[in-house]
Amino acid sequence: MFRIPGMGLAKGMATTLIRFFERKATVQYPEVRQDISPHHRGRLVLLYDEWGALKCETCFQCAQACPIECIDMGGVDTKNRYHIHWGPPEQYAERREESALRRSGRPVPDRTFIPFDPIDVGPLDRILEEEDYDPGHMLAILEKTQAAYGHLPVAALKHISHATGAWYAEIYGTASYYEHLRFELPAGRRIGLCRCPSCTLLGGGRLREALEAAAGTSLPGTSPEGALSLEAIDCHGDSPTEPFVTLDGEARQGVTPASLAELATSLRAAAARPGRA
Amino acid sequence: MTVMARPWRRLTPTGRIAVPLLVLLVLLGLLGFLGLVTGIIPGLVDFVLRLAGANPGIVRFIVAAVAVLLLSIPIAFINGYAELKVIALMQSRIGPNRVGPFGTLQAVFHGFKMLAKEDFTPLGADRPAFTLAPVVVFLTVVLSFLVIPFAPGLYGADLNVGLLYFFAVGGLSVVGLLMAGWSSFNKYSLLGGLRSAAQIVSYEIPLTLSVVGLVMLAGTMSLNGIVEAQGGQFWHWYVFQQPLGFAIFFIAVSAEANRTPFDLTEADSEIVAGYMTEYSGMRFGFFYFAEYVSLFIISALTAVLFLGGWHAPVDIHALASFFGLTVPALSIDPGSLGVGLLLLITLGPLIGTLLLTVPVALWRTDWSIWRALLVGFLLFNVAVGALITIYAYVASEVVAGVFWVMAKTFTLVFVFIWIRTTLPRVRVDQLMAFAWKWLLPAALLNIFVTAAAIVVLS
Amino acid sequence: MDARLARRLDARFSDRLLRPVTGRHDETEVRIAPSEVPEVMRTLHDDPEFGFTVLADLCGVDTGEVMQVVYHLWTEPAVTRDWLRVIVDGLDRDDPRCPSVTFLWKGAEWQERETYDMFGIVFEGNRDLRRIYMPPDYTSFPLRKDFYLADDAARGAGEGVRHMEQMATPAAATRSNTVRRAKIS
Amino acid sequence: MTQTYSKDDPTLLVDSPAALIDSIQPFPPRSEREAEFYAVRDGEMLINLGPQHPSTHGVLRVVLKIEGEKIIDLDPVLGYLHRGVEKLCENADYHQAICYTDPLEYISSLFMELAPVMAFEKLLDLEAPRRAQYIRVLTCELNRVASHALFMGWLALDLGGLTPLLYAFVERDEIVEMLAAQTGQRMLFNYFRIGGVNGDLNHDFMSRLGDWMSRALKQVEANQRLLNENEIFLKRTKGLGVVDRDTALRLGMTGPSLRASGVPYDVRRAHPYLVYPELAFDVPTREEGDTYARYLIRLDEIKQSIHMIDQCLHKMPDGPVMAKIPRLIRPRPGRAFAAIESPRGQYACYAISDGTDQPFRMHLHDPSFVNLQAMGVVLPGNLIADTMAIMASLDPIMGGVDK
Repeated sequence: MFRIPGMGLAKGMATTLIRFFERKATVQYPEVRQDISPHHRGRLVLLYDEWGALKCETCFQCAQACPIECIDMGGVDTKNRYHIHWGPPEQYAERREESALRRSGRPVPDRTFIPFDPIDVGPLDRILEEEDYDPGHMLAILEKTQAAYGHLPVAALKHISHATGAWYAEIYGTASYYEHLRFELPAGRRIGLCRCPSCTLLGGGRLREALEAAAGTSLPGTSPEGALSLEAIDCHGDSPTEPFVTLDGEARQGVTPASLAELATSLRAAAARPGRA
Repeated sequence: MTVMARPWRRLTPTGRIAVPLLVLLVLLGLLGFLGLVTGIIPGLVDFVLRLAGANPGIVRFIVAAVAVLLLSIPIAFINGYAELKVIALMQSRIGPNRVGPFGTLQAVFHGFKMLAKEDFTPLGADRPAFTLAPVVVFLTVVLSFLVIPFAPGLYGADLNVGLLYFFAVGGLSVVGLLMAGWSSFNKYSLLGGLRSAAQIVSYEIPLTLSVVGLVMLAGTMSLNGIVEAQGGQFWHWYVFQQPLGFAIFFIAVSAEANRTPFDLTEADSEIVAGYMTEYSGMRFGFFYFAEYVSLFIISALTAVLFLGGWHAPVDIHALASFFGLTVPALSIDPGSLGVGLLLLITLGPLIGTLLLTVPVALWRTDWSIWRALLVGFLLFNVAVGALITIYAYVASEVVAGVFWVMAKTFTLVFVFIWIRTTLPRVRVDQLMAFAWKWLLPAALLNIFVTAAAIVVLS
Repeated sequence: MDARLARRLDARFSDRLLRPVTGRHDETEVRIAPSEVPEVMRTLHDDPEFGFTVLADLCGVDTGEVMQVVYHLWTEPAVTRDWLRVIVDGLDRDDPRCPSVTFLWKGAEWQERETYDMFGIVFEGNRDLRRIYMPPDYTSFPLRKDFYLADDAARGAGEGVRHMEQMATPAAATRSNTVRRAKIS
Repeated sequence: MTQTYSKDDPTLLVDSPAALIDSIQPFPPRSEREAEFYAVRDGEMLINLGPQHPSTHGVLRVVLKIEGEKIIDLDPVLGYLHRGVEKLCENADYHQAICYTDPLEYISSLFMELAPVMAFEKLLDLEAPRRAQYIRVLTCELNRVASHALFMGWLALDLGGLTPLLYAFVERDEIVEMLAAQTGQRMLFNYFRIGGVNGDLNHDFMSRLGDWMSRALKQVEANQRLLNENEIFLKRTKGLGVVDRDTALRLGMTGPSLRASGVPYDVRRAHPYLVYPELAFDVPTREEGDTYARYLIRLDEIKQSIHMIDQCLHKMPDGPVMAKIPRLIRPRPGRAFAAIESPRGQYACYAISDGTDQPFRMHLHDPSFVNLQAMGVVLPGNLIADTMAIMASLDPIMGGVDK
């Protein structure tokens, strides 16, 4: 059909002009709300039955069925004895395959779950009891566990996670953040050097450089051949006059950078030539 | 010096600006005090006054330049807000309504936001061209303000080649766009720059030719003269005598200012943001600013050339004389009131506010009396304001002129924004073909017809 | 399974089929060896008796022992209501090779690229056989059954330093010994 | 990499310009096509229609070889949105697999659920109750209308028109709000189950549907009035990116793009599934095969869909909406292929089960993945501005292309 050239443009312009005066489709959001239907499943909401009881018995079906593992559930049994917890793998510090197996709901042989050697939980329970199972005192718990076991075994971290309810990944994060906490038992002789500000001002920095040069590794680490391991310890302020240095746990006084370096080299040499003091 | 040099290197950029300024301020203060005491400054002042009195031209130029720069800022903000709001309303959206009453300060805060944003220069860009490009674009747009007559006496400079000056300055903006496109070391902006050069150059010719017919009618190139030539009733305006010229001019000038459907240069769906891609912070602000001011300029120019500048659509005096009546020259001499003036000033506001509070209270019974009073007072102020503007409109020709120029310009701004909402973008080769194959012959035809008409009629 | 189509397929390709024509619901299945792909596909495409002009789908399958390439075809002017599934069986896992069908359908080019990217099946005759989804320097083929995505952290800088990031393939816990599965033919 | 102090902020160390600007050496060409593409003669320039570009409908990167503004050759680079859905489905059980396929073509995600659900039902030799099939067709056609309305908005936006997109969103929002009332979600519905649907039609949905049906085409009419006869829109789309009949077939294109080239192939008519045989609808086809034809085809399809929704409402039988299925789905070993007509073409799911509760292999064939190849054939010779129009008319959804 014959169309005047400008007709299409004019019709378009007419539409927009009409719309200029018509009612608008958008609403003033905070004051006026869109009428979202009650069936909207946008928010995960725990439902209550007519007696006000929670319609959820922590059967974990939803957490298990969720493909992207975004549902994290925790519940205490009726007699408030144990804390049941189900969540994404990072809370269990698991690998992807292990979590897939755990979540698949199939019977899985136990040895797939414990890739670490068990420990005696007695001392750990006493520490947790002292700290009142409070995740807020995590650093204190970890330091006492290291004092009791020499290092932070994985089983201990998992037990702390179960007892205090903090995420395993967070506990692992806290532990790996502090230099004086270590995951594996230190090998050979141990030289500890405190790095708090007062010790550093008293000359701890020079001591540390000399020690690291002699030991061939950074402070919290073990020398290449494993004879000597350096620890970052904390003097808790009880050596006000000079930097706090320990050898295998006992404090040493009057230590100078030269003497410390000489001590480190001698220990490494001693280890290299067994039998001679 | 080493004592001074070392801290200077550690100063942050803002520090490097603030510290010298502080030092300068202190020195000026001292100098000012000394000058006043020894009487040198008063001597200087009256020397300058005598100089200014001697040659008014320079004073006029300085005032015009300052006025133009100051005037362009609010206009850009008004146009910015108009574009945001009108496009929104046409797209059945509510548009900005949070910043300032009804969202009017939205564009203003856009400007301030630009100031706050980091002004980043891409690594490969050659710095001088990259920095100067927005300045060139902005200046060319603001310069064309000087020529536009806002009222019978109110214009920057009445050049007898006003129209030619406008097109020359318009052509300069291509230099700015090319500099921006070429110097920002980005393939998209390179394309944007080249497209803008091609587009503006090829639309310059139909633009100039479309106005030749008008110049023939008006006999002069100075915009002032053209507006005077369009005196009388609205059918004397050139839009009715030059319809084809008006159409070509409208299309060509919208292409000149890169308005849709010809906004190829910063076509955001094709070449990201054209020549503006690499710009950020206040430099991008300048481009943004220039775009809105050029929107105002092209509408003002169209209003001046084709819609009879400051002339009112209906000339009351001519109409009255047609019917044999005379419009009384309204002249009120406040002094004649004497004591009444005193009463008017003191009691007027009181009575006015009370008079206006009653209807408000009746209309909104749930409001407290204080609120009604406040609204009444506001209404009273609006009423007084309206009275004053009407009186000014009637009394002085300049106010009436400015009112009509602004009214026509902002209707045209609305039309340009309306076009931008509706029409899609034209492709580059179609753009060129349209200019050379359609607009140019039409412009020539228009000139020929006008010339023939002049010869026949005179 | 469209009996008429099955009879015609049997008549035409009886010698080339590795297995009699089977089918289920609205799919008819045919199995051929990789070497016969060009002729079988050309006859299916050009011969007016079949006229399978639409290549609905092309994908790779790793059945654990052997690799397969599966084509789903359909006739545009509706000759049969069924989908025809042509399975190219018997590609060995180390160097799976299969002739390309881009000479018939240019649209198969990207699907073959995807199959190569996911399974490592090389399609001879495809001019543009390179990875389509994975980054160019990716070495392994993700959808193969022997693909094991070690924990990224394990390959990180601290690999082996801390016990939790040691590269430990859960030998004890692979799916094979925990789930009874049927062998895929 | 030498470092100098940045001029803008003297306290900042910045890599020196020289190191950053020399172009990164491309990988050695991995195929002859790539070698031929990356050999740039003089006068030509490689430009990235980059992954971050305003009009690539998601994350698609196309390396264009241009001469001035004309495109000579192009090499699409995919994989920016690749989430490995097929690998994930192999580690998830049958219920979870449906959740993974939802975000493939996120504009019409009900279709993305339909194909896997039908494939699994074939594996289980299961038939959904008739009312569930009717509800499936009803909700799918609603989703198609919403998707096509949005398509027209995107096409106009890529050509520079700002307003049609807003009108398209008004129409789409109404439909999506209605589907939210029924399925519970606005975009990734997760409403279809193996053996039926999640819930029966509720009153809220029916009232909104009735209200919408009364003015079904109003917004789309506005779009049409704005664009159909618009001279600039016509000049920018008519005769652009023509795909003739047999190239379309050779490319394996399906859906509205194929029907715009004159091939009346529609999976709903060629391979009737669900209750489509009982609904009367015709398959609109056009011969020109250019961008404008692809635009008009989708308008006609919206009208057909509305007609079908009307019929579904009248013929809706009573009965259950969910078949009786075992709690743990363990189909016996076998293979199943289910193809449906999604708004962009033929979307198919090929599932192989090995008797366990996790699919052994699940291949998803996405229409946009195949339709996008038409770009390689059609684009060379056009201008950069046309790439937007042609890509918009093919309407690819990068979620489906990159799977």
